[in-house]
Amino acid sequence: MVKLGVNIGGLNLKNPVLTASGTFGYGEEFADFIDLNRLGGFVIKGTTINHREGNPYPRMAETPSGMLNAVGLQNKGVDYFIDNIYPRIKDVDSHVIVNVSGATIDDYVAVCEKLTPLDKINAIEVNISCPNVKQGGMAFGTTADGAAQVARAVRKAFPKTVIIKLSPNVTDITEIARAVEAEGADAVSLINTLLGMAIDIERQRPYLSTITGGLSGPAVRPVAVRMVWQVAKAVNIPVVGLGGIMNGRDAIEFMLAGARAIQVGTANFVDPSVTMKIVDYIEDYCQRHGISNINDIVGMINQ
Amino acid sequence: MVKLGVNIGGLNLKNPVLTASGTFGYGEEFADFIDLNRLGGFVIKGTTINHREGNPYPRMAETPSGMLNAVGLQNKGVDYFIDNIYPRIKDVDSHVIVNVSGATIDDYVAVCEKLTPLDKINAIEVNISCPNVKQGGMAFGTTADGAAQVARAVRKAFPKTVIIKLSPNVTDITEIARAVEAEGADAVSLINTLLGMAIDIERQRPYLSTITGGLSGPAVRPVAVRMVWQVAKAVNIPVVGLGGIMNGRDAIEFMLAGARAIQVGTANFVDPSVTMKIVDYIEDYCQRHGISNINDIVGMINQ
Amino acid sequence: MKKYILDLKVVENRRIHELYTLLILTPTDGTPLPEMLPGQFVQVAVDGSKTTFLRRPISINNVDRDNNHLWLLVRNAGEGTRALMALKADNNVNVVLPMGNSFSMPSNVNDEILLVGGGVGVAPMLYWGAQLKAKGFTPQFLIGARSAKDVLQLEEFEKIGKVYVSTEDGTMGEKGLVTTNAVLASKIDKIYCCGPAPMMKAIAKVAKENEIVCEVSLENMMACGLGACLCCVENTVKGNVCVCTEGPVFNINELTW
Amino acid sequence: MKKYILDLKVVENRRIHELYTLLILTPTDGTPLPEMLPGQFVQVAVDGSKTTFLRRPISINNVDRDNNHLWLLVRNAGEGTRALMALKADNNVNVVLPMGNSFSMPSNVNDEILLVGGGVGVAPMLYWGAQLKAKGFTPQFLIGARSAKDVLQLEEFEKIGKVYVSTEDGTMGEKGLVTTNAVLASKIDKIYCCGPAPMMKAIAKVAKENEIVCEVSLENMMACGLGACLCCVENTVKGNVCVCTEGPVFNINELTW
Repeated sequence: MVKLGVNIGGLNLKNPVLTASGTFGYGEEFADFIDLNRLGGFVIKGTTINHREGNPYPRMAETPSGMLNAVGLQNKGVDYFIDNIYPRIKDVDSHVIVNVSGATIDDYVAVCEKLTPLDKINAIEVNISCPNVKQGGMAFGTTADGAAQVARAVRKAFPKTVIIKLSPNVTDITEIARAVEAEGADAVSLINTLLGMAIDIERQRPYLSTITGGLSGPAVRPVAVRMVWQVAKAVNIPVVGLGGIMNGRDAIEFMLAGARAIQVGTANFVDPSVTMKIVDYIEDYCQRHGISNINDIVGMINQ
Repeated sequence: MVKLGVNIGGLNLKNPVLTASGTFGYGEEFADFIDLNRLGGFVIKGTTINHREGNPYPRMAETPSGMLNAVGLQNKGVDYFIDNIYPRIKDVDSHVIVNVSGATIDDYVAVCEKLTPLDKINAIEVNISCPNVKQGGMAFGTTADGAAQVARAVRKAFPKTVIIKLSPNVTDITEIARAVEAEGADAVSLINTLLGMAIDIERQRPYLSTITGGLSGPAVRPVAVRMVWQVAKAVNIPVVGLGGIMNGRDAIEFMLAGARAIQVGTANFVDPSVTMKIVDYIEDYCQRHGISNINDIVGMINQ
Repeated sequence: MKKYILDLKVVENRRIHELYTLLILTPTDGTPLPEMLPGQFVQVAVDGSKTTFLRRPISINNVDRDNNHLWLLVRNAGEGTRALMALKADNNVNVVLPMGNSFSMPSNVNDEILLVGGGVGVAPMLYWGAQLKAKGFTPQFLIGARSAKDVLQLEEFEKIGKVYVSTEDGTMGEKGLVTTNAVLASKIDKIYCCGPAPMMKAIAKVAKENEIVCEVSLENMMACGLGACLCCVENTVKGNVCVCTEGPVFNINELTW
Repeated sequence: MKKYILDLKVVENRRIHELYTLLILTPTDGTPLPEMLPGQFVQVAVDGSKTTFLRRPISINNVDRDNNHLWLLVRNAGEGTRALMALKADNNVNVVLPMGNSFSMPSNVNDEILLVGGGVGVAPMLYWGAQLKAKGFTPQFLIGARSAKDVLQLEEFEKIGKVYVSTEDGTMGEKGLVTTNAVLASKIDKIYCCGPAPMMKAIAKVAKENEIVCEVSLENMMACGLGACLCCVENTVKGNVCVCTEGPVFNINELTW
């Protein structure tokens, strides 16, 4: 028996496989394909204090081994989540992590305060790296000061596990990671999407209504693995790795680089059952390599 | 007849198609496949003041729609180039642009001074963004101050066209571009490779001897197009676009985003004749769209 | 409705047009195809294309229960669909199905029902027409195309009901766009429409002017097809909603056209 | 030597082993294959694999001039080569050829010449053996494999010269590694070797100890195959050199083994 449990800043996950915010809805959308109870946890989509319509269509463009999106945090607001979604998903035997977004520090705090009383929500992921909103979002995530401000505020406002989701669109991601660690963040997750763009050359205009959008998918994986490796060496808090994980091999790659847990994002679009295959692969990999505890492979390439 | 000529900081190119440094050797390697005289120009590989052995093997890993490399500026030094390579390529009816690299400002200056007397070398591309060398390289390219220092020095040392090659591994590439423009750079080229990493999960070690390397190929194209678009709006000097251009469509995409010329890099490995196809495609595209001068499409999506 | 991930085998790839092919698929393991409603679509995985990453949403053209066959009409719309068009008999494809909502059943069997399809937009109308006929309705069809050769599956439609055709060059039926076809001047109670956006908007205008109930099937670009990614949204009177789950079928009154 | 980019058609995909296939190719336009030397390789474009981006370097196994056929022995080494193994007769592949240097011709027809191949490393030895024989030499072969079933193209080699075999499990020839094969105790003037790095290094050691001239063919990972990318370098007595242009064949005295 391989021990697959990992601890992310106080949160005990039955296995290291999470889903990435914005790629898994509220989990329910995937219930026909997978057993949600077999996930380490799932991160539900970016939640803001107020309802947001998001950006106009078109919001998506396919690129080589990837996709650009510019959803812009469309969601019905935290109250709608609490009243309508939470009751439906609160009995899942897995962790539900809410991704929290805001345009101002006060917004982040307000959402945190509303989430704190919910028994099932034992962790939040704080999005300081959304490339698709004008205010807040990535603006906070591209300077150590901005990131620290958000981390400090949510640390006070949410007494349970705080994971800060980092932007890759920076010169030195370790600086941002250290800044949020210093403010008491329990963990960091990375990477959010790379800012990208694609043009329809026949119509001579960008594919996205917002011109630029966030690049995800296996195309970005080498960048994500590199940043996870850098950050894992730079901080003492756990690192949750994501960015182009398509299968179990990729999940292991992130863990060897230093991720204690991983998130599956865009791959859910391609194969809605992929998370179960990844859980199985990880167990099989450990058995094949004589590893009795998954924690033993975290950061193994540095040994 | 479509006018395909473009001017890059004083350098008149017969068409906008260049090749990227480090992907085209000294041009001769491709002479069996293409007519070098039909290129706008070609950028020869990173040249340093002294011979460099580069990094140990393995230096390459394939990734989804891309590849990582960690060559580390292997070259025989500028004197060897001048004595042995230059005489063989100086009669080509196309522009030869030398990519100049250095670990110190003095290194850059020394190479520039040696290249200045060469009649055929009317432009240099200054590499302040190589991710695969310990000193210099990307260190200069990730701060506006560092980039400005190099630009200032080479501007004094080389009286002909100076193109500065920018690193994408930064928070704000427009800041770097403006800094080198202010120091008198004639043009900028972007993007160099994204810093990435890949791990052999069965051997539990990185594929590259240097752990991290530079990611190129179509995977990075959305990031490159975005940065070209940002920089073209931010500076008044011409922008040379590169990053994952695989075919004529991709070349047009960069030009619509604001590039006045483009470089073909990794695609040369996949199809050694691809540059000729791109030249043909660009002409055909202009005819199809009723464009009589290629310069008219530069930055067209902003109109 | 429960969704499934199935491996289907290509029974036949029937190249019915230069730009269109009819893929006839059946489960590799022989199990009966799950319930699927007219107007729904499937998400087809694409192998063999370096540039295609996401699944391709394809309308359900027909479900042939007698043979346990799923029909997909595929248009050459890029590298992904070209890879699908290149499939050969006995190749396997992985499909997620069924996705989205469906056309709403008319209440009165005496209603005059017109199914309008343009280009590959005829695809859902075949399955929907067959279902309507089976339920005792008398659907009529209006097909728009550039030229006679572009009128797809005409024989199949004629088996179900009366077919009106408009071609831009007049080589079949009336010359002109579907919106000027004489059938639209007759009494119609309900229109179902699928085709290029300009055509659907023009039909919606006709329907509104004549107070005809009208449903259209949208083809916004999609990633997940499951309502998770929020990429395929249409701006409706309720705000941005996912075409993949709230649609693809919308009553025109829900849209902001 | 001039290099060409050619479209070749698959004449036959002969699956000779669970992990190896023999692709027999011919130019689609019927023109004669260009000059190619033993030890050279070709760069094969890979379609139909989402994860494969670069060409795959494959040794020239044989050039059958009578039939204008190029033989490539392909080993299942990952997704790229798997896509090549899945090619079917009449499929086309795009190939750049010929790449790299070649084995050097021995000077004396009476030299005792041993060609050593391990695994897919036997590939270049077939073409080289045939050329040597044609020039009046008497090449002998030493083939190493895990088991009898893994000894590739034995019949082809036996047509050219005497074949010695070492298998790890002893199911054919001598039991053990090639380095312990009795033939190495006989008088040998020149060894040509291709196979896994540990095998080549072991053979190089034997050659050095016995002062036998020895050339090995390296298989470093490559991108361009043209000497442009500098990825496939081997550390030699001259420093880092490209295996794709300065090699793949090296005299062991040039290497730092």
